[in-house]
Amino acid sequence: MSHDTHSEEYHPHVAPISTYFKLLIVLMLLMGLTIFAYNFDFTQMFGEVPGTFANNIVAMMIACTKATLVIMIFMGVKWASKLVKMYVFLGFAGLGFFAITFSDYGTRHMETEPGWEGQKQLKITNVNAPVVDEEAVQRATVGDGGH
Amino acid sequence: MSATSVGIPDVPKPKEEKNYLNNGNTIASWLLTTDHKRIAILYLISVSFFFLVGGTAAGLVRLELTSPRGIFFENETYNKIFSLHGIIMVFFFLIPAIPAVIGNFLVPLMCGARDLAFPRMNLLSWYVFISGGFLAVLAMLLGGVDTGWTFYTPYSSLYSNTQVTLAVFGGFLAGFSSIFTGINFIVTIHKMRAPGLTWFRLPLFLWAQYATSVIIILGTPVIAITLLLLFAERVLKLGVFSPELGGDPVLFQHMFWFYSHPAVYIMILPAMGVTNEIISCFSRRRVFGYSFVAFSSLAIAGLGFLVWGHHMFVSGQSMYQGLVFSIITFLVAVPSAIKIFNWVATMYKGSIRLQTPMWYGMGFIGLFLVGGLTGLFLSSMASDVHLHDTYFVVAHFHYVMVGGTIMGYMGGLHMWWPKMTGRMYPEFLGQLSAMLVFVGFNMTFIPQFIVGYLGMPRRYHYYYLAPEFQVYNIMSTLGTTVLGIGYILPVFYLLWSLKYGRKAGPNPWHAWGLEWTTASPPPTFNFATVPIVTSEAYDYDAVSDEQHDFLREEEDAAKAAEGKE
Amino acid sequence: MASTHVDSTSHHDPEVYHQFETLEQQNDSYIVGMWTFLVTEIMFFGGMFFIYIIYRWSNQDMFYRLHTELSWPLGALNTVILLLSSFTMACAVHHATLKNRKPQQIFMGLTALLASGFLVVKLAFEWYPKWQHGHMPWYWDWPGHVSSPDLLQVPGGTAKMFYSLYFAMTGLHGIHVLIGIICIVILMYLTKIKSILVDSFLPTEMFGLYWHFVDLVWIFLFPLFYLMPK
Amino acid sequence: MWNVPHLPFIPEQASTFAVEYDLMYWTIMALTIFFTVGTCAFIAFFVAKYHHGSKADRSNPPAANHLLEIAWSVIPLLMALVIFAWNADFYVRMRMPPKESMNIFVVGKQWMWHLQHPNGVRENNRLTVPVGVPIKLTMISQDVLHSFYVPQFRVKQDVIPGRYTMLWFQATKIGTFNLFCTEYCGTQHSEMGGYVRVVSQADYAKWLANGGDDTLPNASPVELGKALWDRYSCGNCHGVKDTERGPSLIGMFGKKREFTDGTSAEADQVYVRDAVLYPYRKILKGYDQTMPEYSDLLNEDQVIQLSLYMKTMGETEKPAALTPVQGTNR
Ligand code: HEA
Ligand code: HEA
Ligand code: HEC
Ligand code: CUA
Ligand SMILES: [Cu+2]
Repeated sequence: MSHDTHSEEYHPHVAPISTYFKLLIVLMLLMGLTIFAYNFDFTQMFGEVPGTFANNIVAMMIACTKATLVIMIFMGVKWASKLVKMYVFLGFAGLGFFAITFSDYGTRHMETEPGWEGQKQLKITNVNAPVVDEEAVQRATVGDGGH
Repeated sequence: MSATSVGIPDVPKPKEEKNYLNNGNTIASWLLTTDHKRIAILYLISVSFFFLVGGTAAGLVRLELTSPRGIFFENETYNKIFSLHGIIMVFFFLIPAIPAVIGNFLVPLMCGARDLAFPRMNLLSWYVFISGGFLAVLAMLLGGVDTGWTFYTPYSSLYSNTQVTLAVFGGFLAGFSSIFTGINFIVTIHKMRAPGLTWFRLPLFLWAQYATSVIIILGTPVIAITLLLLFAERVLKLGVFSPELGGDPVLFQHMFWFYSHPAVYIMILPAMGVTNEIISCFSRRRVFGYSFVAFSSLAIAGLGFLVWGHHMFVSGQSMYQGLVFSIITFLVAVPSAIKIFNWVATMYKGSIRLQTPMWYGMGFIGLFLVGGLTGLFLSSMASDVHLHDTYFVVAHFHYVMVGGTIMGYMGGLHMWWPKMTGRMYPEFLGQLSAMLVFVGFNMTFIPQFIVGYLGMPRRYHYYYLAPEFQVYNIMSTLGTTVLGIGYILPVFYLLWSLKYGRKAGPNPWHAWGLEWTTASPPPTFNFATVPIVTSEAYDYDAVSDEQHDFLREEEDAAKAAEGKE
Repeated sequence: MASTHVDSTSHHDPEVYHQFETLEQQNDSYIVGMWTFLVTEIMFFGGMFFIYIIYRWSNQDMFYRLHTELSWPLGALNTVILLLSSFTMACAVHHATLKNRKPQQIFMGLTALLASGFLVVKLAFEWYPKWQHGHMPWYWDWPGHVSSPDLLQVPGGTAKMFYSLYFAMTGLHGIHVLIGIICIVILMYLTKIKSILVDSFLPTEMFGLYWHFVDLVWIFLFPLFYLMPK
Repeated sequence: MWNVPHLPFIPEQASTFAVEYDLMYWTIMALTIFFTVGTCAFIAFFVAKYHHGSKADRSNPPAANHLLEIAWSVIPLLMALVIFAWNADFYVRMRMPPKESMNIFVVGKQWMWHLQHPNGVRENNRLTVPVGVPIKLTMISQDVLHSFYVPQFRVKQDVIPGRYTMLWFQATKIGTFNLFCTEYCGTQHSEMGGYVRVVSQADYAKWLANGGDDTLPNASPVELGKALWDRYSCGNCHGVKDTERGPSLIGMFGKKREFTDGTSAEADQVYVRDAVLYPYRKILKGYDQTMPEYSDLLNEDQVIQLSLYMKTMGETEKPAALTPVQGTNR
């Protein structure tokens, strides 16, 4: 795939400066939008969802949009080869692996609370259970007070 | 095309030709080289050094454990010794062993390229590796590290007053060195294959290296950041994992194993790749189910990232999380099974030659099988509760790492020794040491399975609380002696062969693969002309090869040539 | 093995390193190589972000209070600076590709200036006051001077954790900015002396990728630290 | 049915988990042996049949066989799923203590276990539990990670600073079993252990009632002193050698001791009594106020017993301090 193609002249892609400038403007606007969203309460808009959650989602959505734009245009992935696109994808897909861990932090509270509620005194079910060495216990009890 | 016409005719007869070894003899020509083959040799020397250091530590550990109360050391010293053993063996021997030595040497050769894509970065990777190794050794000399190779917090961050900082930084650097190697391999395999060498004609070793490199670039940065935070916690008093600050020590374990489980596949996949080459070459057969074997490497790489929590079943992670990790772990067993069964099937109707690499290859299958299957005891949560952090785990991972990876590494070293040095190693000693390693290995680690099941915890200096473990420990130590001899032997005869070994032709095994079409040792730029590949992968033919005993033929030819002179 | 050999033709092109066949192959390799390196950077910062998310999740209230100590206008200023520098860098790459050396140098110089500006804002206006207030983990004095009484109720441990994360993440990002400045100065110097190393546009392009990546990290750091919702 | 007699390569089965555990272990073992032996047999067979020079039919070798590939992926997968299902069920049961279990609190610290029974009785490095009662341990660590492990019960759980973890079991046998710390925790990790002593329920009740006292019947004062030594874990700080935790007490009697205030004294019976009951009056050179005061815990009888025991430590080469008491109350 590599050696056999002998292109005469190699032409890298060159995007015009105006494209970059337009992107800059859009990015600035998006930044303004995040700041606006920061001071805006989404609770009513999203109904039951708590404000923190909605706000976080909005903030992250804006950030992701910005990131995508930067990657695609500033970094030129839009015009890049399939291989590059594949690795860009792989890089961000790799972050997905971390997500499994949320099933740890998200479910810890669901486990039996290793707590204090089971403070049961021992109920002797069988008082006549054979004592290993009656006498020994006797002597030991007599022998020493302990405190 | 049958293998009898393997590219020898294409290659000019090796006279006293310039090759990569005699092309410059100054120290600078070695230390400033960008030739992947020379860098591979630099790596070979350094990892061998680290192996001997780690191996000596292993010997001391075993010696000390023959008595329930120890013999020579204090607790603290023992702890430092096994930590040294683990850190050196994992970060400075096993992870670089196959990729950076055999891989570095072979990836461009197998691709038909003149060098890796980024030769200077390759050299840099060696320097970074050596600096990391230097820091680790320095840490040992300045008093040692006593955290175990896992560096669990908060012991490593707040309690241990040994040289953790240095060692952690050494590990950090080693990580970067393997990142550089990984990047190089990925680009080389993608971009620099010879014409005609399509993905499905690639040697399976390259598939394995490719999968390994993907794991390296996705996993290693995570250990880098984790170790960096640990470093910051010790030096800058940051507190990310400190329980006093509400931090979670278990989070450190998540981060650590996020890398370190995939890392075990960084260790095993290249060895599997080597085994593919060995089994098919010495059975004179195309690898059975080529595409299944190729994709199983990628499957292992992918699934390998989703199972790290199986090291933490009793660590206090949630029970539900345990269930998730356990089932995915079982899934990883499937691609491994595919590989094993395909190798065995490759031997069917072959023309099997029991030469040293083949002994190592078969040893790999047998020992990795045991190691992998005992992994199932550990990936079963309930079963792991009892076995976790006992000698059963120690035995499991030595089976896969020593029985698997080192067998693959030794096999590869023998198979490509003629290519690397232009000399044959002594065959009898080779087979002897392969068998000593196999026998000694089982003698060392089978008793550890038993004593682990009986409940002996790992990282235990004293076991006077349960002296009945002693028998097994003595058995294990006896085995180590045999194993040690098996490992020391090659050091001597391989060095011997550099001078006295019979000269090897370009293709002593009559193996398939571009690396065998150039001289042994290869010239600096590998190929006089760009090779074009027209045959399918592993184009062997057992029926016609059955007529030949290539090694004997070459030997006779060499003798005849000598007689004429 | 069945193989024939062809002579490599284009192999005397001085711009092409010996291991490559064609310029295209070489350039592609460098770009792919750079991207694989950026993949490692993504995972590197990804690990940090992941830790941050875990802790933010369980300490949302306290983190919210603590984040009021950070000044979002300064963060926004730095965002503007970085976005601008990304733009100038893209322009520099544009001109490098066309071999317009003069504008290339100017845009690179602007990028370096902006990057330094970022560091000045970061260090002088953000970190230095933290240090004065005793809010650096290695110079810790909680509550020290906190701006609102609300913060007095934040346990010292959580505060230290927050600042640990803050300094670890912005610090790591800052180090990347610093490395960027160093690289860019070297690049400019090499271009100035017309070094053969930078004859191709590739070094500039690769550095550009790195620089945009640094910007990318900040795009996420900014809302996560400075704009925490209640 | 699966209750096996005690074999040397199977740990004793002493809890309700043990029997099922071993059944599972040996099932997976059977699988392991099956695959290992099977694969190795194939290899050996192929080597025997197709080695170079043998007269075997080598014509038309298959290059791949999809049916085979599917078979040897799916069959192991199904086996794995069966094991998983069994394990998942078992694991969940291991992590869910019954409602009526008895709660005991465990604190791990470098390098000892503190256990606290429901009525306040405390033990160190030893756990006394009644047979046949589900016991739930609620555990936390004071410093680094530890792990509570009783092989004969097949249970283990890490002990973490800053968070409670839980472990439960129900003993089925009266006897003494190992207690290990299995999470690496520093210098004396391998010595951070002791015994789990399972006694009958009546014994346990009595033992609790008399405040957890279990000295040997007819014991000599030295033996009683030894029991106290173990009970209060003096050996954790006073080992074979001087450490930062505390001085070694071997051969201390009769020697000159130097203190931080510059004075010195000979270690006699009176000095030792003071050193144990009121350690802060005179602090040994090179140490801090780290030794706990025992004036509230020990009566004069016990101090005498302890001193007599400490005296014997100079006489034997290895101090008895490092030898654990084997099942005082089997
Ligand atoms: C080269 C390194 C390597 C490799 C390849 C593996 C492979 C595997 N490992 Fe191992 N492991 C380690 C190195 C490795 N491991 C190390 C170093 C540790 C300890 C770290 C420490 O704590 O210090 C460890 C610890 C470890 C644990 C944690 C134990 C504990 O601490 O409690 C677990 C648990 O699940 C585990 C499981 C597995 C599994 C399921 C595989 C699988 O990939 C194996 C798959 C292979 C097979 C299963 C064999 C072939 C298949 C068949 C023949 C078909 C039949 C199969 C079925 C019926 C399913 N390993
Ligand atoms: C690549 C990895 C690798 C390799 C090759 C080995 C090789 C060996 N290991 Fe290693 N081991 C680990 C990785 C490895 N190990 C890891 C990661 C741990 C966990 C550490 C931790 O808990 O943190 C561990 C822990 C570990 C333990 C447990 C320690 C403990 O928990 O207390 C033991 C105990 O027997 C052991 C033994 C051995 C032995 C006998 C060998 C043998 O195979 C070595 C044989 C080689 C030689 C013997 C060297 C060659 C001979 C000489 C140099 C001559 C001198 C020889 C003698 C003095 C005998 N290892
Ligand atoms: C937490 C650690 C710790 C424990 C537990 C502990 N000690 Fe000590 N002990 C010390 C230290 C530290 C010193 C030295 C400082 C001092 O003199 O107080 C010391 C000093 C002594 C001395 C004087 C030693 C000398 O060489 O002069 C005696 C006797 C002694 N301890 C007995 C005991 C006995 C008996 C117990 C158990 C009932 C015990 N200690 C438990 C830490 C401990
Ligand atoms: Cu406590 Cu190990
Ligand atoms: Cu694992």
